[in-house]
Amino acid sequence: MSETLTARDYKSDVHPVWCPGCGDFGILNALTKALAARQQPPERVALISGIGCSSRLPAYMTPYGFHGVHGRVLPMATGLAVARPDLTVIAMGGDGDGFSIGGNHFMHACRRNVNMVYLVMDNAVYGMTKGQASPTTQTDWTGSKLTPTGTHMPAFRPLEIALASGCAFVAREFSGNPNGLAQRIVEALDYPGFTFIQVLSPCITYRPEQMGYKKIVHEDFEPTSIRTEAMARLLDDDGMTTGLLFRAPPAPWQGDPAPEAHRAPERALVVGGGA
Amino acid sequence: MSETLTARDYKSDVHPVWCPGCGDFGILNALTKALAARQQPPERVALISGIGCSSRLPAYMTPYGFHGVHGRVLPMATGLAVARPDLTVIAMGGDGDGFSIGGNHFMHACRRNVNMVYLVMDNAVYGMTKGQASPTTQTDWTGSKLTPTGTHMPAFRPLEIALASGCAFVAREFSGNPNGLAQRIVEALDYPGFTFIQVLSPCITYRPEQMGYKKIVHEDFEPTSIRTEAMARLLDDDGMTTGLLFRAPPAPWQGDPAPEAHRAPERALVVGGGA
Amino acid sequence: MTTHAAAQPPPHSGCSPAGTLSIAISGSGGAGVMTVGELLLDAAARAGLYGRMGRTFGPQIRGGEAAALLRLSSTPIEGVGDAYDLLVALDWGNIDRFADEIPLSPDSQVLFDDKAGEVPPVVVASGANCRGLPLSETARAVRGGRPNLVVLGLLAGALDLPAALVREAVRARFGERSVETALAVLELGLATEPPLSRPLSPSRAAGVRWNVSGNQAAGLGALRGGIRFVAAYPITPATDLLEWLAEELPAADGDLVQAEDELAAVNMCIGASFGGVPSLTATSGPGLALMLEAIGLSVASETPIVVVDVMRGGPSTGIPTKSEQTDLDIAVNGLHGEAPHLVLAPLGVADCLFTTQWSVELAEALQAPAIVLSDQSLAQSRLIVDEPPTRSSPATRRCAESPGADYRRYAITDDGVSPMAIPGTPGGMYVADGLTHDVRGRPSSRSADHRAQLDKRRDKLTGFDFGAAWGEVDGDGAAAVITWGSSTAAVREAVDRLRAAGCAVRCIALRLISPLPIDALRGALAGVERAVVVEHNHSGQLHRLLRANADWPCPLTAWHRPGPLPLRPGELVAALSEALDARPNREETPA
Amino acid sequence: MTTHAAAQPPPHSGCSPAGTLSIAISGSGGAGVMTVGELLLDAAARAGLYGRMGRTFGPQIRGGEAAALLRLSSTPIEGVGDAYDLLVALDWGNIDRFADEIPLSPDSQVLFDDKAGEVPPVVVASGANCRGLPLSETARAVRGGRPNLVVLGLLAGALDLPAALVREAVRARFGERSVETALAVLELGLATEPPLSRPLSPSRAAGVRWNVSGNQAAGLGALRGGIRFVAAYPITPATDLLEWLAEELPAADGDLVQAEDELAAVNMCIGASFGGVPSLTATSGPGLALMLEAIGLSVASETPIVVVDVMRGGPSTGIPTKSEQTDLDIAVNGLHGEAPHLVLAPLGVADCLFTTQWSVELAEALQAPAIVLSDQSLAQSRLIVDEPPTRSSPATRRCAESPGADYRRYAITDDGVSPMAIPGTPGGMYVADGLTHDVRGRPSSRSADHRAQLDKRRDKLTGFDFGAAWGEVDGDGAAAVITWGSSTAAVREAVDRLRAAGCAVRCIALRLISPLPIDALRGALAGVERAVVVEHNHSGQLHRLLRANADWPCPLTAWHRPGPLPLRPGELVAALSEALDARPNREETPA
Ligand SMILES: Cc1ncc(C[n+]2csc(CCOP(=O)(O)OP(=O)(O)O)c2C)c(N)n1
Ligand SMILES: Cc1ncc(C[n+]2csc(CCOP(=O)(O)OP(=O)(O)O)c2C)c(N)n1
Ligand code: SF4
Ligand code: SF4
Ligand SMILES: [Mg+2]
Ligand SMILES: [Mg+2]
Repeated sequence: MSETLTARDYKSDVHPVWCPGCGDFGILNALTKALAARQQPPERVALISGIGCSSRLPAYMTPYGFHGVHGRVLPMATGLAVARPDLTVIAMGGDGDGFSIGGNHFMHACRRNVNMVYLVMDNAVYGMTKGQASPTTQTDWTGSKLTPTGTHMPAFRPLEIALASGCAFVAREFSGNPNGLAQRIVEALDYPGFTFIQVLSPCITYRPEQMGYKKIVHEDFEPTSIRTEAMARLLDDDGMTTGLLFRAPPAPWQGDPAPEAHRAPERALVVGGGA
Repeated sequence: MSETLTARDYKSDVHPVWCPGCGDFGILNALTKALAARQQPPERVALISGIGCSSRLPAYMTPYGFHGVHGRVLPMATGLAVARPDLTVIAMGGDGDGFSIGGNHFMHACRRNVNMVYLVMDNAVYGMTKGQASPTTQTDWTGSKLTPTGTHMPAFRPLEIALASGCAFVAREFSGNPNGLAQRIVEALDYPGFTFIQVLSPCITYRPEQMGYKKIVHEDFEPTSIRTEAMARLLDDDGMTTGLLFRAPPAPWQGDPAPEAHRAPERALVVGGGA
Repeated sequence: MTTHAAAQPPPHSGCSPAGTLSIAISGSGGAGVMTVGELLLDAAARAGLYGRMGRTFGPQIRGGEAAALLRLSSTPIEGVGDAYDLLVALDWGNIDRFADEIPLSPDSQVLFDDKAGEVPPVVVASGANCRGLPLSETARAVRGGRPNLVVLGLLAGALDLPAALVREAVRARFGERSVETALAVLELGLATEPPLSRPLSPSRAAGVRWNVSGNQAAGLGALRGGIRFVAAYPITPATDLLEWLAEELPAADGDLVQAEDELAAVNMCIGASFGGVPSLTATSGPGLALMLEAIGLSVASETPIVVVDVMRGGPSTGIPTKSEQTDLDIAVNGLHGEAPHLVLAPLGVADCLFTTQWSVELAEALQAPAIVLSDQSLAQSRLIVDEPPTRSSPATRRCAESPGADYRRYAITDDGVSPMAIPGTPGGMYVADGLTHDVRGRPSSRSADHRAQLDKRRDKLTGFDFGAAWGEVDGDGAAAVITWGSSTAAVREAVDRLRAAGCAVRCIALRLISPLPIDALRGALAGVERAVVVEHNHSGQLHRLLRANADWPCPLTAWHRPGPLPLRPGELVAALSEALDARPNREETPA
Repeated sequence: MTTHAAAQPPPHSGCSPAGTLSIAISGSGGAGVMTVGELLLDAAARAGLYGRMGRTFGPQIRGGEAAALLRLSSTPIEGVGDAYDLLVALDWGNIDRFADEIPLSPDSQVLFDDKAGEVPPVVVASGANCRGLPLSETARAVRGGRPNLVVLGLLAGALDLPAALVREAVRARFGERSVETALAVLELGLATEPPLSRPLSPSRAAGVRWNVSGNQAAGLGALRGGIRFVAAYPITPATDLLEWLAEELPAADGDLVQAEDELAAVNMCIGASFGGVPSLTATSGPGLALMLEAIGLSVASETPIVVVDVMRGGPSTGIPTKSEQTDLDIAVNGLHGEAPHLVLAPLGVADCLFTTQWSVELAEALQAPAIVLSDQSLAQSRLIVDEPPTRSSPATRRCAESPGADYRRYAITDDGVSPMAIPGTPGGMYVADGLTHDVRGRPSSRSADHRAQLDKRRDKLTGFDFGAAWGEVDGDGAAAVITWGSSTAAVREAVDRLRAAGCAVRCIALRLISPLPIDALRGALAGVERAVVVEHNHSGQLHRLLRANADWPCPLTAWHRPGPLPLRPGELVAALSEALDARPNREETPA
């Protein structure tokens, strides 16, 4: 494909299972725009996801994709990105997928700093299983039959955890602003290493009150490259601030280097005989 | 047992498998002292652990204990503490157990705030499996054949993660100071909710350089109840500071309250007939 | 009203055996097909009928096409029928998608809203008799009225249900704000001449009836069995069992914790049970896979837990919303090392109560994990049943009441069950361990300790007297069908038909899968010359399990078919006639 | 030197068959027993002998009692012997703990440091001939000298190994700083009159010999098979396989990532393999349990991976340092849903190379996960073997080279294998999925799609031509032994003895466990009237698997015994004589 690629070239003809009005449509749009902006040939892109409404996204685009198991999107993307550093690897999934069952991989992927973009499509609910509380759900949300009097726990703070885990590129965006999100994804694609974008993405079915997000998000993060500053900035954050929060000088993952000299492993086993 | 209990009453006659000089002996001593200080009858105490050298501890004491599977000490202790709030539940294990395979449970146990003490016996190595890097291992440690040129990752920051996850009682101690540790454990036992103590505990076999810890630990944490202050304090910490870092006003886990009125669940199923 | 001439001869008596009627109601999201289905089931129950209702949905998370799948009957029924006597289409939506699931025949009637457009080819091709009705036009007469309640009125008329009971059902369901509108539309439907007449005569049985799903029944069984701690991670189709327990546990002074994942859930249960509190978690295949390591710990440490696996189409993420009996292998053989444990399967929707309750009792009595193999077709179908009897056999764990200095937690006893000291009990302190241990629980790698504990854990299960509840056997003759779990309904209906046709067929439904009740099953097979093992999966998992573990008095052939479509009695009549004929020693599966 | 008179008659020719000798060297941590064991094995190999060495430790993490367990031979050997001809005790430490593992008989000789104190009762009771030697006293003559090298010299003398070769072995091992001391002490040992004489005549075979452990051999097989990505989470006894690969992969331009847990490790492998890079992880039972969900994804998405399970005593944490063939059930049947895949087991230490390499090739060719069932006894024993032949059959994955607009990733092909497009390939873009899917990989819950993909994934395995490598068969006659994996060594030795005693016994060792090579095994059993299935576990897992899946030409009886003690040829001779005698149709296990 030598002509210019447009956002449409990244959209497949599979009809999304999403509810009309779901915030995830905005993320789908932003992602196609970002790839078009980068003119990434679809065959050089791999979209890796877990399980959840949000994780259905890869099927709606034309690049390679893997819809894996619940919570393991980051290990899968890590294996791919380490083995195939020539590809553009974009990992994505829900807040349940990424912060509940997948929370451990999130911390360790931040530390490992393997080159990929990770988008968490955060609706503060388990959409796919019909509306249970997720880690980012507010303590007093009583909308789930599984936790009818609330979660009894403070909400999970993804950006703080990312920073504390050593993540080098930390941002928050809103699916209702697909152009802003697309721009951020482009920056993330350009950054060598693990980049994390929490995307606020309303679930209109199980959290209809999130339709009010568009009135309360505010684009106030000032990017810094000093971890302590970024952390301090978060300590009184309302969770609705968007923008790039933190961007460290790149230091992406490098595995063990190939040795200068190396003898065939068989030789080390030889003992007696023959010689 | 109406007489006064001494530390010795908490020690079993099982001979530890630990290497002579292992830091975990200091933790064993501190724990027996703390329980004696609290005069906790051994039968009302449950020691829950994962798998690793450190996790062998329950067998060396007289209370009830459960030596579970690798990485799942906190869920097990959570189930017990929720179901049996009358017991004193003490969870423990290694840095691999708690921060690598068990890292997700660590974050969510901090959030859940179920009443228990959690001691991570941190030697920055996998002792039991003969010396691989753990999450708290320094980036440039080349002592493991599995990562012969270093871990290629920044070390995990347990106290920051605990704070970011909403842990209400966060401390660091040194196994070489069993009295100080015992005192901190007593405070943790007295605190209603989830309490976390990272205990620096040298592995003399695989990290002999840790014998130098005693020269570099310094008791400099000033307890605060303001999360942002505690977090700020950590941002330039050297990892060797000990003491109580953070203690929030208690707000321990409470599950769903019993309803005022409730009819037998069978009644909701009845339809037609009979009546 | 218009009538589409079908390519096939006109309908006569319908597709169902006398006394039952299968009705599908389909439409797009928001059309209210589930509401009318549930109301019809409720009204029918009030009128003294039995019945069941399942649901099916397209892939949309919400708002896609959907259908309520009902079967009503004069006598108790459990499973689905062969084809639908009646399909009511509120619109044509993506009806194609349901073609497999709503089989129609030239004997079927199809009613549709005459504003819905052309009858789709797939429906025309079935040969069913199709008739357009002015459903939405009728509803429009009431402000805010919706056609689904017109349908309810029409169907009530067709079934000859007392109008007062239908009104009762509507009143019980709608809130104050909407009930008047609903009733007004209902009246319009009731007043319309029914497009067909298929009255079912009500049962004269006097007892209380329940409208219950398998997940509710399992929840109730768990509660009655003594479960007081539940750890939950949502997964289709187990979530509503967990949600039901979340609502009911607090009143019973129990706790439910939503866990961060299945690894946490199962380990929380072990912790609570170690504390003496009977504990349960529920999941489906992918979650069960994650729980196996800890279930092995439950075996080795002899800490009872109950895990309900509500099976769905597999492997991997599979088909989350459809049923398949596909996890028997993993449930029985999925633990590493040699870890004997309990596996049970409910034989029907209501039996989810008995089987779950019994599983709790067995787990507690035997200090072992029990896996309950429910499935989507049991869990999420609603059934009208006579109220099941209550049983007063509370879970009993053999506890060490006043253990002394020589207390040995894992003592070798005659029946393999060792008294368990519950934390809080003075003198009983021990450390439970997944490491191979001696009788005191101390780590040991001595061959004699290892062997003794392996033997003990096996023998306590195989030596236990499970009594008569291991399975249900009926009929006699030289031919037998062996089945398990949700397949039982279709098998029983097929066997009834075979019997009606003069074939003597024995029917054996296994509730206890592990330890396999070898002697009991051998007894049940006495005199049988050929038997076929029927199950709803691709590889014949029970068939392999039976072959693996014992020699049987007769050859066992296998018949099985995977999901997502339910097993239907008609296909089983055909399959069984073939499999049970006189050819000896067939061993290939005809599926 | 003192001689303890044994209660039994004095030793004569030792316990081992002619041409082999079993030697145990025991002592406390730091005594250097492993060093002397390894040096002896090395020197023996240089001298043209074959042999093996295992290790055993007490429970201490470090510094507890330990023993090196050697067997040396004039001809190739694989397994352990029945009893030890010779035990050398550097001190008595906790020798009791090893009583089971180091069987002694009145034919055995025990040499011990005469400073070590009284011979412990357990040794006296064996009836072995015990002799104290001035080991530490001798060593003291050299500054910094240690008795273990005295022992090496004595043993070299007893075996009549050329002193030059022993010196070579010592030189190859010690660093500059300590080699002179070591050699000086060695000379003292060499100069001492050997306390016994048991020369073994060296083999005259000319080829190159290897000193290799099963974990090293498996690592080499993985590399040769084409593995270029490894994800690792440490677990005994798999860790050193991972460590070996960590050292060797970079030179082959491969990557190893230490994962945070096993869930991450296996999913990393799937990701890398999706990218076209053959991938492997290694673990033991508890880790395998955690990997099952993702292995199911590997099946459903048809993304090949290799998982080496180095089995240890089970269930749960079990006995991490001891061997048992205890994970066959979970490896074959542990996935949820119906998820056909490959399971293979190496038949010996060196065969870990062939079997792992072949497993990589099969996984790649069949686009399915392969589980390799190694175990501690293979993985951590060192064996002297003739260099295995290299094989030039690199892993080949059927890739879509220039996929077009109609590319169907999961096309139904004749052999069930569909060309896979590797990311980077224009036109081949698809989404791999664990949801039930159609031929393009798009989610589907249609019955026809589900069935087609279930059939395809089964048939690609069962229809594949595995050739002759499915197992190894030798001998003939009407009696057969069937075995698998590490049990093969002891079975073969027992069968040899039975043959020497005049019994014709066929020996069948299965390398391919799943899909079960039914036809090949039936062929191998042609003419057999009775067969016994021998394995190193508690419940007869292969026996059940064989019964479950096919009818066989003859009845299969079962003989099995759990770990931690290794199977020994002598006990098998007894068991097989009994099991293979003429009584027909025995079905209970005598174990
Ligand atoms: C191992 C496992 N556990 C549970 C599930 C059920 N499940 C599917 S999606 C999901 C959570 C969805 O929430 P989230 O990740 O926030 O995605 P969303 O649907 O909100 O986009 C769960 C629990 C599963 N598929 N696999
Ligand atoms: C599921 C599982 N994976 C891996 C192991 C192997 N294993 C045992 S202990 C351990 C780590 C020990 O490190 P740590 O938790 O730091 O404890 P330490 O020994 O250092 O006290 C590992 C990986 C296991 N037992 N189970
Ligand atoms: S349920 Fe919520 S998250 Fe899922 S598709 Fe619908 S709106 Fe989106
Ligand atoms: S290996 Fe390290 S952590 Fe383990 S017992 Fe020895 S010193 Fe302690
Ligand atoms: Mg979500
Ligand atoms: Mg450690």
